[in-house]
Amino acid sequence: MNNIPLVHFLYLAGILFGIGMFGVLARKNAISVLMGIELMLNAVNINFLAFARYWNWNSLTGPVFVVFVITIAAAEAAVALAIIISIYRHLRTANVDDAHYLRG
Amino acid sequence: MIQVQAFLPELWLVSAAFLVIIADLFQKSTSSKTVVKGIAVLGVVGALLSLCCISGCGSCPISACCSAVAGNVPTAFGGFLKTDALSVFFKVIILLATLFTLLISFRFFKANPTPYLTEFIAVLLFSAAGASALTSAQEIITLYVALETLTISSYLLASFMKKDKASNEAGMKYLLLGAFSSALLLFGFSYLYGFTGTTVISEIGKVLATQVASPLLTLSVIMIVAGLAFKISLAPFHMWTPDVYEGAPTPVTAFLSVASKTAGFAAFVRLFWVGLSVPALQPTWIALFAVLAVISIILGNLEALPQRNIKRLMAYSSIAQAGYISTGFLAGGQLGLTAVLFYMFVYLFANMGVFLAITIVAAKTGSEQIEDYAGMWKRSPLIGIMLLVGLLSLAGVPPFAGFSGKWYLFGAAISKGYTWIALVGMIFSVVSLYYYLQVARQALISAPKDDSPIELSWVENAVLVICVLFIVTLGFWPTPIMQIAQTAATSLFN
Amino acid sequence: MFSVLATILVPFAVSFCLFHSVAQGPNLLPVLSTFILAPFLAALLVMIAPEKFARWISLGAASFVLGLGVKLFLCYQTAVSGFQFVEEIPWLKNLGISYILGVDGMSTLMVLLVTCVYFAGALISWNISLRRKEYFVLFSLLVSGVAGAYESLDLFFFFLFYEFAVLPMYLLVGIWGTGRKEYAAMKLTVYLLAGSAFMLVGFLAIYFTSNVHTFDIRALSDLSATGLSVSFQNTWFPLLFVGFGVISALFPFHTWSPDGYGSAPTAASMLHAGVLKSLGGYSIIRVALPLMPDGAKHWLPYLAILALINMLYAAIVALKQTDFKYVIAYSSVSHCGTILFGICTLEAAGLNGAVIQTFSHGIVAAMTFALVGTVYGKAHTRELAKLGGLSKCMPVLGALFVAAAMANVGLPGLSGFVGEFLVFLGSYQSGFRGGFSIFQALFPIGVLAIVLTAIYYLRLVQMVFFGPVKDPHLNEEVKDGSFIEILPIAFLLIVSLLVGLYPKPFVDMSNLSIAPLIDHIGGFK
Amino acid sequence: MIQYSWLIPTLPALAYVLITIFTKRFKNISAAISILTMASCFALAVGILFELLKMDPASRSVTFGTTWLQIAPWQANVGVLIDPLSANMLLVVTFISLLVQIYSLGYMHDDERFSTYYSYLSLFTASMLLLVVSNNYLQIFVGWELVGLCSYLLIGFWYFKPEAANAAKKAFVVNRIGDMGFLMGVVTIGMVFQTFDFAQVKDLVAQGLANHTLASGYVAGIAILLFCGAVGKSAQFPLHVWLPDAMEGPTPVSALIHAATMVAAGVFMVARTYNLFSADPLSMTVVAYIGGFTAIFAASIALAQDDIKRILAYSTLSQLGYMIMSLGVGGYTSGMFHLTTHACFKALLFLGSGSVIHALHEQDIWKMGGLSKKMKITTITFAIGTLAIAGIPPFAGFFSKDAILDAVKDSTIWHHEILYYAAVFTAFLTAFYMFRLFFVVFTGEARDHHSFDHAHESPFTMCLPLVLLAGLSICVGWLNWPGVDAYSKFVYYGDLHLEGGASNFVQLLTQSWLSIVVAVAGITLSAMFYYWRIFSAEKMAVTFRPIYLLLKNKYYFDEFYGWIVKTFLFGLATILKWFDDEVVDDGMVDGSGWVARKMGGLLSLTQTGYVQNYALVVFGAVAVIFLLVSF
Amino acid sequence: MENMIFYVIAGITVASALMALTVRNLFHCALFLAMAMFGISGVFLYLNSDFLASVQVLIYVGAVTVIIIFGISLTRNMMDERSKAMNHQFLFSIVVALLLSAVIIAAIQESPFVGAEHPMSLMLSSTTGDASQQLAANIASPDHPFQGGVAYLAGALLRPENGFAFAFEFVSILLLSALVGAIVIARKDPA
Repeated sequence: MNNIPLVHFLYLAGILFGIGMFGVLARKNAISVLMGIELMLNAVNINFLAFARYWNWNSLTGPVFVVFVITIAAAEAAVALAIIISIYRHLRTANVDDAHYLRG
Repeated sequence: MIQVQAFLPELWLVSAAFLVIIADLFQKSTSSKTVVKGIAVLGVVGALLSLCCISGCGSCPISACCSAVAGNVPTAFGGFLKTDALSVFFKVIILLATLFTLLISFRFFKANPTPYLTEFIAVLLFSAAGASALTSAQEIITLYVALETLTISSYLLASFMKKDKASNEAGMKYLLLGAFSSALLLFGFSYLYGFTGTTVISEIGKVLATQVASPLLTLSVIMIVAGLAFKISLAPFHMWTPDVYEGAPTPVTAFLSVASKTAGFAAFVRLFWVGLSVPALQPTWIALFAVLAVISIILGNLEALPQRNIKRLMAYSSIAQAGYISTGFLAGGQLGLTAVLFYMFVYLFANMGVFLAITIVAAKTGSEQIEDYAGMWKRSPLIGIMLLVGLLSLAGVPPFAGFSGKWYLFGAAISKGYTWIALVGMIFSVVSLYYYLQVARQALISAPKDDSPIELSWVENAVLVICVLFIVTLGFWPTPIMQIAQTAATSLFN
Repeated sequence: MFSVLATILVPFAVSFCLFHSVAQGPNLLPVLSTFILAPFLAALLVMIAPEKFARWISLGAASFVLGLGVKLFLCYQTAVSGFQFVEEIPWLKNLGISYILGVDGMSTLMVLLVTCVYFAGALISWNISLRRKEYFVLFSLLVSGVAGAYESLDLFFFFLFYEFAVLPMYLLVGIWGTGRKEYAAMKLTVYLLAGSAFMLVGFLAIYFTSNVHTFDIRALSDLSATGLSVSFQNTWFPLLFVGFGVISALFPFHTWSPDGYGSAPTAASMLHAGVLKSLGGYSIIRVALPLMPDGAKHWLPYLAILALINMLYAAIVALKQTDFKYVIAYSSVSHCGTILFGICTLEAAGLNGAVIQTFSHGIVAAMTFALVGTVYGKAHTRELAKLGGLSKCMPVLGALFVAAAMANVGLPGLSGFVGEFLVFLGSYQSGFRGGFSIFQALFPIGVLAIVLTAIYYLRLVQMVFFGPVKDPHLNEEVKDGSFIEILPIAFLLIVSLLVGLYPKPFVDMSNLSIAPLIDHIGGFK
Repeated sequence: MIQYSWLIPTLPALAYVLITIFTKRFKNISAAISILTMASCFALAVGILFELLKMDPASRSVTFGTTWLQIAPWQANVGVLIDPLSANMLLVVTFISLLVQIYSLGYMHDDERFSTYYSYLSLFTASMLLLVVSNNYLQIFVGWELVGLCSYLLIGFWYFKPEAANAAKKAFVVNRIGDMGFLMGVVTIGMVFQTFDFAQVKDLVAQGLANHTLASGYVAGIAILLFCGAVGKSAQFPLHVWLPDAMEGPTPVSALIHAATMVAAGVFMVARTYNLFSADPLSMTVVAYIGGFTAIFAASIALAQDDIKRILAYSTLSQLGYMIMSLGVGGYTSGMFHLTTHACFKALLFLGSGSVIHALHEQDIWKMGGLSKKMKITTITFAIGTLAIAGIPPFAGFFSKDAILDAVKDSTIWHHEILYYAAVFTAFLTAFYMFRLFFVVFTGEARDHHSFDHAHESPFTMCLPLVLLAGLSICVGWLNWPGVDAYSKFVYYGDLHLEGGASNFVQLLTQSWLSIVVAVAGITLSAMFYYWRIFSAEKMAVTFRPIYLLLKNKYYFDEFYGWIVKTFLFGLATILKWFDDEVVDDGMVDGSGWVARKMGGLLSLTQTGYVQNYALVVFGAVAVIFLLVSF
Repeated sequence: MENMIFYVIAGITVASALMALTVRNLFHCALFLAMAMFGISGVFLYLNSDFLASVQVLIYVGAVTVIIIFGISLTRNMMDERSKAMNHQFLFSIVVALLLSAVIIAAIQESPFVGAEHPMSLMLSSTTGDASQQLAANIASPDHPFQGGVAYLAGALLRPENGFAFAFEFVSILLLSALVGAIVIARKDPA
C-alpha cells in the first residue's frame, strides 16, 4: 500500500480535467476536441478510483462507475467519429469552426 | 427479487427496436416499410399499456399512477430501479412523445425519403428506452447509463439526415457540447461520490444530511446542475438548443424538445429533491435555479423575437419553457412538483401538435420560414387552429392548458416566496406572446400566397384534433390530470 | 325585416318565459352558466351550420341572452341582496379553486350590460361578409368570456374568462379590422395580457399569503379570516390596481385603446369598449378593494392622480385627433378615467357613480362606436378633414350621433350624467370627510373634464355632421341608415335614456353591492 | 290644479317624443301637437296662478316629488315646487312659448325640417319648465343642462351654415364652463347639507348661520359657484360671448330662448336660491357688480352694431345685467319684475325683427329703412317695444327699470352709487341705441330698393303674437302701478315690505325724473343722429374711430377668447398629442417593443454558430457561478 | 521511492496530455494522448485497480486511440501544416481553463479530504439497507481490501441482486444503438 494522499490524486484529476477542457475549447480540429473530452473523462475516472480507495473500497461503486465511463466514452468516440466523417464529406474539413451555418 | 414490471416499458421498446431491425431484413429497401412502422407503433403503444400492469389494474396508463402510489411499487435490481408513480407519469409523457415523434417522422420521411428509416426508428426506440429507464433510476450509475443511452442516440438522430449539411452540423454541435456536458456531470458525480461513498440517491441524501457545506461539494452540485441543465436547455447551458433544433430533422427536434427535456427534469427531480435536498445544499441550488430560470425566461423569450425560422423559434421558446418549468421545480414540494408534472404534460401536447403541424407544412411547402405560414386558415384550417391553440397554450393564454399550467407553476413559486420570479415569468410570457402571435397571425390572418390546400391523412387529422381538444379541455378542466400529477408528485416523498 | 324581428323577439320571449318559470320555483336552471354557455353553443352551432345561418344564429342567441339578462335584472331580489343565483362546483379542491358563479347588484348590472351590447353588436355585424362564419364564432366566444368574467366569484375563473375574451378580440381586430390592424391587434393583446400579468401574480400572492386558502372572492373578502397584512396590501394593491387599470386604459398604459379601437371592426370595438374595458374598474371594486382595504386606503389618493390624468389628458388629446374613431377612442379612455376616479374616492357616492358610469360608458361607447362604424361603412373614410355636413344625407344617423355625443358629454337625461355626477359628489365628499386634502384640491380639476368633453364632442359633431358637405359624392351616393343599422343604435339610446331619466333602480342595484363594501372598508377616516 | 303641475313639463316632453317618432313627415300635425300642448300648459299655469292667489300669502308654496336616485345618506328627488316665483316663471315661459310657436307657423313655414323645429321647441319648453318647477338643486341643474342642449340644437338648426354650427358649439361650450361652476356648487351643497332640496337647504342654512356652525363665507362660496352657472346661462360678463352669436338661429328661437326665457333662467336661479346669496354681502356684491358691469358693457357694444338681431342681443345682455344687478343689490322683486316685463317687450322686439327679416331676408340695418310704409303693424308694435325698453312711462319697461334703479339707489352694498350711475347711464344708452335701430329700420328712405320692393306685411300668424305682446308691453308694468303693487305683493323674498314708497303715478314720475330724463335724452339724441340727421353718425365714427372700432368689435372679446383657446387649449392639445404619439406611444409602448426586439437581436448575436463559443460559455458559467456562490 | 515514481508518472501524464492538446500534428497528438492514457493506467495501479488499469490500456490505447487515428486518416487533410491548431478563442480558453482548474484545486484544498485518508466512520453501513450494503458486507472490509480483482467487479456488475446489472445490460443497448447509428451515418451512400 502506498501512502500518497488522496488530494494528490484529486489535484491530478483536476489538472487533467483542466487540460482536457482547454483542448475542447481551443483546438480547431474536431478530433482534437474529442481527445480533450476523453482526457476529461479520464480525469473523472481517476477521481472515482481515488474516492473508492478513500472509502476503503466499502462499495464497488467507484470501479463500477469507471467501467461504465470507459465503455460509454468508447461508444461516444465511435459516434463522434461517425459524425465527423459525415460532416467531412460535406465540408471537406473537420474543423469545428467551419460548421457554423446555424446561428442567430 | 426482481419485478419485471419495473422495467416493462423499456423491455417493450427494446424488443420493438430489435424486431424492427429484424423485420427490416425481410422487407425490400424500396417498400414503404409498413411493417416496420407498425411494429414501432405497437411497441410504443405496448409500452404505454404495459404501464397498466405496474399496478395490475389494467386501466389506462395514467391512472396507473394512482394505484402505484398505493404501495405496490415495482422494484428491481436491489432497488436501483423503482417505478413509482412519479416515474410512471414521466414515462407516460416520454412514451407519448415517442409515439408523436414516430408519427411525425412518418410524414417527415415521406417528404425526405431515406433508406435508413428502420435504423432511425430503432435508434429512436433505443433512445426512448433510455429516457424511460432514466425516470425509474434510483441510483446514479443507472441514471447515467440511461441518460447516455438517450443522449448518444440523440446525437445520432440529430445528424440522421446525413445529406443535409444542417443536420450534420446540428449533430456535431450536439455531440460535442453533449459530450463535455456529460464530462462535467460526471466530474460532479465523482465528487459527490467522494463525499458520500455511495451512488444510491436516497442514501446520498441521508449521508449529506449530516454534513456541512464545503466548496467542493458546492462545486460538484454546480457541475451536476450544469451537466443536466444542458439536457433541459436551461440558460446559460442552452446555447446548443437553437442550432440543434433548427438543424436536426423535425421529428428529432420534437423528440428532443419533449422527451429529452422530460427525462432531464426527471433526473433533476430525483437527484435534487431526493438526493441533494439537504440543509447544507438546498438554499444554494434553489437560488441557483432561480437565477437560471429567470435568465432562461428572459433570454429565451427575447432571442425568440427576431426569429424567422419556426423551428429556431420553437427552440428559443423551449428555452423559455424550461425556465418556466424550473420555477415550479425550484419551488419544489408537492405543489411545485405537481405543477412541473402537469405543465410537462400540457407542454407535450402543445409542442408535439405544433411540431406535427410544422412537419406537415414543411412537407408541403418545403419551408420552415414563418412567412410561409401565411393563409394557413385557408389551406388547412386544422393546422391553423393547431398552431394558434398550441402556441398560445405555450404562451399561457387562457383558456388553453398552458394557462392552467402556468397558474400552478407560478403559484408554486409564489407559495415559496419567489414572487419576483413569477412576476418576471408573467411579464416575459407577454413578450413571448408577441412571437407566438406572429405565427398565429400569419396562419390565421394573412392572405395565402399559395392557395393549394394541404391534405392530411386521417391519423394526422385525428391527432391534431386530439391535441387541440386536449389543450382546450385541460385549460377549462385540468382537474383529472392535476390529481394524477399530484399523486405522482406525492410518491416522490414516500 | 320581419324575419329579423322574429329572430329577435322569439328567443327573447322564450328566454324571458323560461327564466320566469325557473325563477318562481327552485333554482334548477343554472341561469348564470347559461349566459356563458348560450353564446358558446351559438359559436359551436355557427361552426357547424352553413354560412348563411351564421348571423341568424348569433342574433337569436343574442336575443335569448338579452331576454335572460333583462329577466335577471328584474328577478334579482333586492330585499335579500348579496350574491344570488350562485352556482358552485368544486374544481381543484386542494388548490381551493371552484367554479363559482354568482351575481350581486353590481354584477347584475354588468351582465345586463353585456347582454345589451351583445345584442346590439350582433345586429350591427349583420352585413359582415368577409369570413362571416369565423366572425360570428369569435364574436360569440368573446361574449361568452366576458359574461363569465363578470359572473365569476373565483379568481381563477375570473382570470380565465377574462383572458378567454382577449383572444377572439385579437383575431377580430386582426382579420376584420381596418388600417394598421395587425399592429393594433398585437398591441391590444399584448397590453391587456401585460396588465393581466400583474393580476395573475397578485391573485396567487393573495391566495398563498391569506389564511383561507381559496380563490373564492367571498371568502377572501373577509379580512379577519384572510389576515392579509397591511404591508402585503400596501405592496400588492397598487400593482393590482395598475394591472386592472391597464384593462381600463389607465394612463400611461392607454395607447392600446385608440389604436385598437381605431382598427377594430365595429362590433368588436363596441364589445371591447363597452364591456371588456369596463372590466378593469369592475374588478377593482370586486377584487382589489374588498380584499385589500388597507392598501386601498393607503394608495388610492395617489392613484387618483393617475385617474385624473386619464380624464383630462385623454380629453385634451382627443381635441387634436384627425380620425373620427380615434376621438371616440380617446373619449372612452377619458370616461374610464372617470370610472377609476370614482373608485378612488372610496365613497358610496363615488363608487356607485363608478358603477353607473361603467354601465353608462358601456352602453354609450357601444352606441358611439356603432355610429362611427355605420358612418364609416357609408362614407368610406374616417378622416375628419374629408367629412362634413353628413346630417344632410343621413339625418337620422346625425341626430343619433348628436344624442350619443350628448350622452358622452354627460347631459342629464342620458345615462352619462348620473355616473359623472355621483363620481363628483363622491370625490367631494371624500375630500370633505377629511381623509385626504388632496381630493379637495383635485376635485375642481376633475370637473374640467365635462367642459373638455363638450368641446371635443361638439367639434366632432360640427366637423362630421354639420356645416356644408365637403365631399359632393357623399351627398349623392350616401343613404341614411337602414332599419337594421338604426335598430341597435336606437336600442342602446333607449337604454341610456332609461338610466338617465330614472336611475333609481340602477343606482339601487349598484348600491346593493357598494353599501356593504363601504361598510367593509370604512372609507378614508 | 297645483297637483297637476307636474304635467306642465311632461306634456311638452310627450309632444317632443310624439313628433320625433311619429309625425316627422306631417308638418301640420306636428305643429298642432306642439301648440296644443303649449296652450294646455299655459292654461295650467294660469290655473296654478289663480289657485296660488287664493291661498294665504304667507304659505304660497306647494311642493311634492318622488325619489330619483338614492344613496344613503343622499336622496335626490324629482319634484315640483310651486310658489309665486315659479308661477310667475311658468306664466312667462308658457305664454311666450305659445306665442312664439304660433308665430313660427308663419316664420318657419317653408322650412323642410318644420316638424323637427317644433319638436325642439317642445323639448326646450319641457326642459325650461322642468327647471322652473324644480324643487331641488339637482333637478334645476338637469333642466338647466337640457335647455342648454335645446339652445344648441336650435342655434344650430340650420347646421349646414358654418356660422350656425359654430355658434351652436360656442353657446354650448361657454355655457358648460358656467355649468361647471354650477355643478360644483350643487355638489358642494349635496356634500355639506346631504340634501338637494331647496326647502331643506334653506332651513339648514338658516340654522347653521344662526348657531354659527356654518360660516357665511362658506355659503357665499357656494352661492358664487352657483352664480357661475347664471353667468353662463344669462350671458353675463365674462361669459357673454355666446349670446350674440346665438342669433344665427331662427329668429323666433332668439325671441323665445335667447331673449325671453332661457337666458332669464340665470336670474331665476339666483332668485330661487336667494337665501344662499343673501347670506353674505360678498356674494351679493359679486352678483351686483357683474350684473351692473354687464349692463353698461353690453349697452356700449350695442351702440355700434349693424345687425338687427345682434343689437337686440346686446340689449338683452344689458337688460339681463340689470336683472342680475337688481338681485345683487337686494332688489329681488324688481329683478323678477324686470324679467317679466323684459320677456314681453324683448320677445316683441325679436318677433318684430323677425317680421322684418321675413319681409326683407336681410339683417343689416343699413340695408333697411322706411319700412313703416310697408309694415304698419310691425312698425307700431316695434315702436311700442322700443319705448318699453327705453323706459318711457307708462310702458312696462318704465316700471320695472325704475324699480331696479330705486333698489340700487337704496342698497347698502359696497359703493352702490357707482352701480347707480352706471345703471342710469345704461338707461340712456339703451334709449339711444334702441331708437337708433328703430329710426334706421323703420323711418327715412329705403336703402335697398330691391328688397324693399318685395317687402310686405307678415301673415296673420306672425302679426297676432306681435299685437298681443305689444299690448302686454304696455300693460304688464301696470301690475305694479303705484298704490296697487300687485306684483310686489305676489313675488317677494322674506317678509313683505313695499319699498320705493310711491303711492300714486304722479309721485312715481317725480321720484324717477332722472330715469325719464335720460331716456328722453337718449331718444332725442338718437333722433338727432338718425331721424333728423342733425349730426352725422359717420363723422362721429371717423372722429372717434378707435372707440368706434372697439365697440364695433365688441371689445375684441371673441378674438381674445379665441386666442386663449387656440394658444392654450389647442396648444396644450398639440403638445399632449405629440406627447401621446411620440413619447407614450412611440417612445414607451413601441419603444419597449423595439427595445425588446433589439435586445433579442443583440442577444441572438451570442449564438455565433461556433460550438466552442458555446462550450466556453458553459465552462465560464460554471466557474462564475461557483465564484458567485462562494463569495 | 514508490511515491516518487507516482509523481513522475503523474508529471509525464500531465505533460503528455498538455502536448496532446497543443501539438499541431494530429498524429503526434494521438500518440501523446496514448502516452497520457498509459500514464493514467499507471495512476490506476497506484489506486489498487490493476484490472481497470489493464482495461484502460486496452480500451483507450488499444481502441480509442486507434479509432482516432483511423478517423484522422479518413479525414486526410487535417494534417495540413498550414492550418492553425488553435481556434480564435484560444486566449479565452486558457483563461477559462485556468480559472476552472484553479477553482477546482482551490475547492479541493478547502475540502475535508485534505489530510484525511479514510472517512471517520462508515456511515454507509449504518444507513444503508440496500444492495450496496450487501456488497460492502460481502466483499470488502478493511482487512480484505479490494484489489481491483476481476471477480469482484464481475460479481458487482452481473449479479442481478447487486443492482448494477441493469446498467450493465442497458449499456449494451447503448452500444448497439451507437453501433447502428454510427454505421448509418458514417456509411458512404451510393450516389
